[in-house]
Parts: sequence; C-alpha cells; structure tokens
Amino acid sequence: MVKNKSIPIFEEGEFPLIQPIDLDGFRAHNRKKTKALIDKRMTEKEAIEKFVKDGDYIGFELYGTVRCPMSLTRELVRSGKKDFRIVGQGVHELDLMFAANQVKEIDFTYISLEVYGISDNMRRRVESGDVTKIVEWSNAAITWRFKAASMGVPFIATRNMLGTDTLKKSSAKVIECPFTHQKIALLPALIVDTGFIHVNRADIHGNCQIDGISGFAFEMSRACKNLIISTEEIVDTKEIRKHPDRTIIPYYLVDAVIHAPYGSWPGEMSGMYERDEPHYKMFVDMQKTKESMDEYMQEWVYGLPDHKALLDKVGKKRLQDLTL
Amino acid sequence: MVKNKSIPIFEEGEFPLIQPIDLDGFRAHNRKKTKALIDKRMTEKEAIEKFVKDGDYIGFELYGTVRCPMSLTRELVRSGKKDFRIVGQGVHELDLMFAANQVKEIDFTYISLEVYGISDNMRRRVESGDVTKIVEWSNAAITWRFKAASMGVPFIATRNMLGTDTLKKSSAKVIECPFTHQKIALLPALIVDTGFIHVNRADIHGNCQIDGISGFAFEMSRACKNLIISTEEIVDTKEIRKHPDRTIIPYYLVDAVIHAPYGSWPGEMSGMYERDEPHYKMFVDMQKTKESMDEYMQEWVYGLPDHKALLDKVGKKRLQDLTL
Amino acid sequence: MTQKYSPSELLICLASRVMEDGTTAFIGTGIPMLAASLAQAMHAPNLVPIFEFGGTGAILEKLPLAVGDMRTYNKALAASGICDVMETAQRGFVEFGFLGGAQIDKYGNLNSTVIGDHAHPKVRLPGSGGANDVGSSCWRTIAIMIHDKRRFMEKIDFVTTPGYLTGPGAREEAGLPENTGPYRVVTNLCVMGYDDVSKQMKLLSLNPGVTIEQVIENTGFKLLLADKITENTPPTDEELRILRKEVDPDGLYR
Amino acid sequence: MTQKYSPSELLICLASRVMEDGTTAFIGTGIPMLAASLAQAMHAPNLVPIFEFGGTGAILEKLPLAVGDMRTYNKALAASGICDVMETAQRGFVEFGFLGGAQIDKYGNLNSTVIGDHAHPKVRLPGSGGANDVGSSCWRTIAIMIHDKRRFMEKIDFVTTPGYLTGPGAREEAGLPENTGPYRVVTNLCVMGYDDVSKQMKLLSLNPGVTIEQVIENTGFKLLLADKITENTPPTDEELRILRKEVDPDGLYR
Repeated sequence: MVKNKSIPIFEEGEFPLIQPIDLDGFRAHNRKKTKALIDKRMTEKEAIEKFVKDGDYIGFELYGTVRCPMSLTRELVRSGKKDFRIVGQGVHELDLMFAANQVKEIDFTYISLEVYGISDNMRRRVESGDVTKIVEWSNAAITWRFKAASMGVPFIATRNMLGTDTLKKSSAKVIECPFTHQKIALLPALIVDTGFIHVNRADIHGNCQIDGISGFAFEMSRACKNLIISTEEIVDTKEIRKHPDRTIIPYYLVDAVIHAPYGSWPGEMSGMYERDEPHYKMFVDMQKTKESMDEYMQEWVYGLPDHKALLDKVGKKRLQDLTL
Repeated sequence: MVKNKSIPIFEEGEFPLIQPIDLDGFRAHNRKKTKALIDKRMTEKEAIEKFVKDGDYIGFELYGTVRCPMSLTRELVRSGKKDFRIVGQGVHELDLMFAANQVKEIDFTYISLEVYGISDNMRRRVESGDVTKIVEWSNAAITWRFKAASMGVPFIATRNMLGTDTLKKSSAKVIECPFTHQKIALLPALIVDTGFIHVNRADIHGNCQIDGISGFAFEMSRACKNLIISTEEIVDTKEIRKHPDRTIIPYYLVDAVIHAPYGSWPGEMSGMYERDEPHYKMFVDMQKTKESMDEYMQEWVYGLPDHKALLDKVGKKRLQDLTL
Repeated sequence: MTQKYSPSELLICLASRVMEDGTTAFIGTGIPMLAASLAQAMHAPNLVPIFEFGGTGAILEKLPLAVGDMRTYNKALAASGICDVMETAQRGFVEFGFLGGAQIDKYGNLNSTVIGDHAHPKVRLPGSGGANDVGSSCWRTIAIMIHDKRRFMEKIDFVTTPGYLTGPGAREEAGLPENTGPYRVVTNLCVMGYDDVSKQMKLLSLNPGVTIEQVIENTGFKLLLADKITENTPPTDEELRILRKEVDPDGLYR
Repeated sequence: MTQKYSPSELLICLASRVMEDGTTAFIGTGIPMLAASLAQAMHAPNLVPIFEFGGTGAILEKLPLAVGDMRTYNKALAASGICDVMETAQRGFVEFGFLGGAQIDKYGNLNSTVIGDHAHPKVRLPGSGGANDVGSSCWRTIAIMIHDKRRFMEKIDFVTTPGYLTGPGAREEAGLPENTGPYRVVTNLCVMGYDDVSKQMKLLSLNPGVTIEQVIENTGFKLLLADKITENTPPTDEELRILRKEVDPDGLYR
C-alpha cells in the first residue's frame, strides 16, 4: 500500500446492489458461450423457455415505443415467469410486465408514457408495494452502468447525480478523485442475466445491424449474460461481411435469434414502420384502470398464442399503412 | 464523509502526468467552439499555424501505416515547431517527427515498424536522451485514457497493467474497488491539445465518415481540444444527412478540414488504396542510420512545399497502381 | 393588435426567446421541441437540437412524438447513441437544457421522482430519466412549469435534478461542473431567473395581464424581485404564423 | 519421409496445433497470423481471429502486413475499434493470445520495453503495445520466442506483460482476472508449458533433433521437466501444402 494514501468515500447511495457485480463470473460465462457460427434461430417461446427463469435480472432496449422487442415481451408475459428484477427505462414492455405483476425490483430511471403522461400500470404496482425495491438512477447513469459491464470493469465515473436525492437513493458511491481531488460519483457495473434487443436485420448467427440511432444497444448487448435478439429481417451472412463496420452486435454475444417482422408493434422501427398511433392511444386509455388494462392484456397478449397470431389480428392492411 | 470509510491506494505509477487533467477547462474550451455550420476548409499549413504551438500535447490516429494523417505530419515537420509532448502509438508520423527531433515527452505504448522491426529514429532519440520523459502504457490503456476524456470524466478503471513494471512506470493508480473490493487500476483521462485524424470523407463543416475499422477515432476525436481532420474526399452535407448513423466525428468537434487525397501515403487507406510497399521498404532501409534518414527527410519532406508537390513527385502512375 | 394565442403557445414563445443562436440545446418532447424549432426559424438559425438517444442536428420537418423516434434524427448530422450524447454534454458541448417537474424550490432543484416518502410514495412520478443528466451537465437549464404553490415549494419532497442545491458554491462543492446551473424558469405566469449572488429564484418579467401579487401568491417560497420587472411581449404575429404553419401544422400542441 | 521445412514453418505449425476449435484468438502480425490461418484449415474451422484495432472474424484471403490493415477485416463479421476489441477481451471472450518479447522469465513474464535501466536504456524496445492487454485479459497466452540464455532469464529487466508474476496466486492478488495466464512457450528448440502448482515453466516436448540438454543449456533459469518429454511431429505434408499454397502463397514468411 502506498504510505498514508487513501481516498475518502464521501457518500454512499443507501441501497445495496439489486444485481451484485461478479466480473470473474461474467468472464467465465462468456468463455463458455459458443464462438462457432451456428444457426441460433428459434421462436420467442423457445428462447424464453431456454434463457429466462423466475427472479432473473432482465433488460430491454430501446425506449418508449421505439425499436422495442414487443413480440418477446408478449411471450414473456404469457410465460408466467415472475419476480423479475429489471432495469426500468420506460419502455413499453414494462407496461405489460407491470400489468402481469412480473416485476419485483427495479433499477429505476424513467417510466412514463412520454407525451401521454404517467404510466398507471407502473403507479399501481409501485404504490401498492407489489414492487418491493426501487433504486434510482438517471438515464445516462444506467447506460454507463451497462457500459462499465461492457468494458469488463466494476464501475464508471461520472459527474452526474452528484448532490441529489437521486444519488442518495441509488447504489452509487461518491469518492475523491485521486487525480483531480474533486468529488466524483462511481456507478457500479450492471450485468444483466438476460437481455432483449430488437434490430433491423441479423443473420442466423446473430450478427446484427441497426439503422439510425443506436440508443444503448452497443452497451447493453455487451452487458448481458444471455442475449436474445429479435429482428425484422434475417439476412445472409454474406451481407453482413459486405459491411462489417455496420455490425453493432457481433454473433458471439447472441444466444437466440428470433425472426419477428413488425416485432416492435405497436411501436415504431427506424426506417421501416411508424408507431400505430390509434392502437397506442387506445392502450393509453385502457391502462388508466386495472379493469380495462386486464381487458387489453386478455385481448392483445393472453388471448393470442404467438406473434404471428398478433400480426393476423392487427391485419395486413393496417401493417401496410404503417410501413414506410 | 461516510464514517470510517475510505479506499486504500495500493500503488501509484511513479510519473506525474505529462498532460494534467483539467476537466472544467476542457468544458470551458468546448463551450467556446463554434456550433454553427461554417466552412472549415484550409490548407495543412494554415491549420498547423493556427492550432499548433511549441510544447503542445499532440496525438495522431490510427496505427502503423494505416489511415495516418501524413500530409499533416509532413507539414508539421516543415513548420519547425518543437518540444511536443505526444502519445506514442507507433504511427508512421512519429518516425518523421523523431527524425526532426520535435518530440520532448512521450506517453509510450508501442513504437515500431511492425513486421519490419524496431524504429531506429525512435531509438536514436530515446537512447540519446533527446526525449526527456517516457511514461509507459498499453495500447488499450492509452485508448481508455482517451475514452475517459471523451466521456468528460477523470479516469477509467481497468484490470490490465496490474502487477507489472508497465504500471510502475506509468501515471496510473491501483485502488481497492469500493464495490468488489478487488484491486483495480485507474487510468487518468488524456486530453490532447491538438489531434490529427485522417478520414475517408467529410463535409466542409467536419462531419466525418470512416470505412472499415475505426481504430480509436471515436475516442480520440472527443478527447482533443483542437481537432484537425484531413480527408480523402469532401462530400456535400446532404450526403452526410442521408446516413447520419455513419457520422463517427460530428462537425462541432472539428476545427479544420483539409482536403488531402492520398493523405495517408505511403500508408494505406481503407477501401481506397494500398500501402506503397516499395517506398515504405526504402524508408525502412533509410531510417537505419541518421545520415540516410536525413537524406530521406530532405527528399520527401523538407524539399517539398506541400502535399500537392508530394503527390506530383510520387506520380500519377504510381498512385493509380496503389488505388483499389 | 395581436392575434389570440393559447397558453401553450405563450410558453413556447417565451422558451424560444431564451435560446441563443450558434448554441446547442438538449431537446425533450413537447414544448422544448416546438420552442427550439421556432427559435431556429426566428432568431437562432444555428441552434443545434440534440436528442438524448442519439439524434444531433436533425431537420425537424415533423414534430417528434418521443425523444428516440425517427423524427429526432431526420436528415440529421449524426445519429449515435445515448452514451455519446450524454458524454458530449458531460464534456461541456451542450449549452441549454430543458427541464420540467412536479416540484421546484427557490434554488431551482427539481423533483420528478416521488410525492411523499420514497419507500411509500403517495404518488410515484416518472423518475429522473435524462433530467438529472441535463441538470448536471448543461451550462444553462430552463425549467418549464405550471405556476402554483404546490409546485413552487420551500422544501421539495425529493431532489431528482440539481439546481443550485443548497445555495452559492454548493454545486461545485458537490463535484458538479463549474459555472453551470439553472438559468430561467418559464411558467404560465412569468419568467424568472436567479440572483447572481444568492442563487435564489428571482422574478424577471410577467406574462401579459399577470400581476406581481399573483406570482407571489402562487409561489410557496419568498421570491426575489428584479429591480425592474418588465412585461413579456405576447406571441407576435410572425411567431404565431411560423408556429402554426411551419412548426406544428397539425396543431398537435396548440 | 517428410519434406524439408524452414524454422519459421516449424514454429508456425507448432503454434497452430496449440489452438483449439470453436475458440477466439487475438492475432498479431507474422507467425500468429499464419498459425491461426493454418489452424482454421487443419483442425479449427471455427477459430475466430480477432485483431486489436477492430477486425473480428475476417476471411484471411491475403496475409495482413499490420494489425490494422485492410486484410484484418476482409469480409469480416465485424469491424469496430480498439476499445471494443480490448473490452471484449477484458470481458473474457478471448481464449488465446500470442505474445513475443526480448526477455522471458520462468513465470512467463515478458519484457518488450527496455534492455537496461528504464531512465537510461541500453536498448529501447517497442513497448507494450497490446501485449500487456493480451497478457492480462486472454485466458491462455502463447509466447513465441527465440531460445537462448539472454532471453530466457532468471530476472528480466522490465515486466512489460504479466505472466504468473511472482508465482502461484500472484495474478489474482494483483487484481488480474481469475484462471488466466501463460499457457505455452513455443521456440525454435521446443514447446514448454507451466507447472500447475508452482506456475513455473516446464519443458513438454522437443523439436525434431533437439536434446533436453540443448534446451537446458539455452535457458537461463532452472527449467522444470515434464514426466514424459515427447518429440514434436515435424510439419506434415498436409500442413506444408496448406501453408505454402493457401496461407502464404507469396512466401512472405517462408
């Protein structure tokens, strides 16, 4: 130890980590993942059976109703699995999972319906105590936590969150920077048990391309022990090899590839289709009470066996109208 | 302060930082940079006059003879500016700068001619003491130092460099991770005074695209106070706006745009032209003694007024042969 | 004589006028988006809109409905991801940021997390989202609020997003970047700034038809008053024309 | 009877045989590149080459001349940057890494920084480059060395890249990832591994025509000997055919 040298810890967020950090365990897990170019295609049901269990820490990308893995979410709801610990980034998936009471603990950043106001599904579960633990973060902080995991390191420094109750109700720590001697917050790495990401195109091995903004796909895909990809299109690996600089998620990170056209419906998909505004507005109305939300879930989730049945129900005409 | 809580510092690299960290100064500098879409085109000479002064900390991207800003380097040599502190990533630029004795202090990772062996220019300047300070890092470490600066934070954690003399002769520090209680190295942010990056194409404002591997262009471009871009092609901003997800360096980071076709010669440019192997082999031979290196410099750098004169000297035929 | 205008149109115009040319602004959906778009058309052609999920320098031909939707990177100069944008802000590249919230105190601290106790909330609010990041990293933040006593409070239930925290020097002491902090509060009643020395909220100008007394009555803490309190110009014909014809032709936010 | 082969061809074949199918390997230019390419053709079709500046899963139709050149991402599965690749290794995705150096000790620590004192070096060497990263992050590293006493030393001048440091448990104590470390040393004389308990270098097998005594004589520290020391098979006709016809048809590394 350097003589007489130590760094003060000025403050600690009061919550223990919902997901403890085990970097060596993560490394050992990653070592075992296959590096061979095998066919990873399967159905939503198969992927969730294989890679998700009660109590897992799960994560979704992207945000709001944009590029969300909705076909996987509906299957996750139908699976009846429960007691999930989740990272709460306000994606439409969570509305359904709250309705199904599958959420036990949340690393919370923002859960809301954006311009359409607060999520009543979220409020019901949080205010009733069904969700037993809520730890606060900012959007950047939670993404930097993924980034730390994606780098294989235990934390990332930030100047955000300092001085606020957001930090007090988090698991971050404030230390003195040993270089600048200023206060700095340390955000602990967040390793997700199973992550879900919807992409524009992928090959059967899981090499993925995303068009437009990439949200936090890069960071989250590298922070997951198991990664389930749904994709609008399956393309030949030759196409991937033509533009290797477009591969944002390389295949070795991916455990399952689900071909899910309109997989983000009723949300939008960059360059492919727009949000189904009438349907989403209907959802916004129905989520206001538990009773009407139950009806919505019955009609649009439980009452349908799979994604194909959902698309049939939405109808070709409607899907064509949404398509760009 | 949290009662009785502090983190031990186990080890400290013995060198003070070659470039001290001033995050608030960096922020203030970045605030002042123009955000307007102005025409930033100028010549190599104008850019170096305007943005480089004796003693600056400067950085180059990429590596070896790949996508190097060579037209800017030759102008930097001709400028006679000196006492630079540099990040030593083994790029061909450094061979010329060592020959011209412009380098005073180095954050050293790897300086060599790869398969062609050690750089004699480097050896002459280091072993003679012309370079007065050498601080050691690994390739990843130096890039993570750029990454810390690019994030606006004072350090990045890593498990690399631990346990070695590389760390002892660096400016890194080893602390106990307050989350995992394992030892972890902290790499201090590296903010470059002026950086040089060569790209495939850019618009007149400095929005840049790079084909193939991106090396550390993303991180370094965001770690520079002044950023000088040379580009193979100038494209219309409309082209940039067609594929905004291809913009790896957005214009507001950029201070000068230099149109430099074959700007990486005698090195290669991804998808555009190959390395001039006969010329490079000649360079490898000539760099072996100070005398022949001086001849090389006279013929290929000092004896030419600018990049256009260099291309004329290389000749259309040769350039066409290299072109893919 | 000016045309009639809605309360939102007034807020949009007031927020728009605060932004300066040649700067960058973090844009959330709703009023900030319209304000930025209007500012670009009126006095700030070089104002660069930045959306937190990756869109930079978009041409806002259609109003985005969400901070990550396709319109936020329509013909943009760059479409990257949340880390890149948030780190760009942390490096000091983003001048203005917009904020909202359920509660604000005299130092501009904002609550968008809970009403009541965190463990047993009376109302669970949406959480920080990017708000804490905007409030930490941007040089100047502009809060857009509905003005009443239950929102402008002496002590707010939860500090989601830092204003001046406990007063002068507190941001720097906490480790937040130098010379940053709340700049304006735009409400349905007035525009407020902050006192240079005490960092406390100060009334600068009143919306048309509003009195100082009304503002004080609707503010739950002692509000400082500028030496000269002016009246805000109502939306001009030109502002309304651009807002209605170009910025929001479908009247989504009228 | 086998064909004649060059010393490099032997090294390439020995290094190639160490690599296993279905794994990843960090590839530097020169021998590791040829070894990986040969392994792909011989016994490891699913070996994934990773180049530190961003190329992953390239089809190696032409030999790269540098770790960042176009051939390192020729028809690759991904072309990203150094951070992504180095972080992928730090997350445990890279099984094998190749290393070289001017000096190595019995724990596999390597020096590629200086001969003599750091402040006043007798010879300044190229520095760590990616070597320290490979030696820290990869599960198993393979050193390729010229075998003589001035290189295999009791105490090396500078530890650029970690082997087992000072012995059993030292890597973990230093904070390096669990269960990682030196795996093989391939030289012009022999192939060595490391003792499971003492973590010291151990002779495993001899190159054709080389004796144990020769190896000991050219090693500057006490070398452990495996219970049974075998002889390395010389390059087979099939290996030489692939190496000369497919991997390196221009004979750049013959």
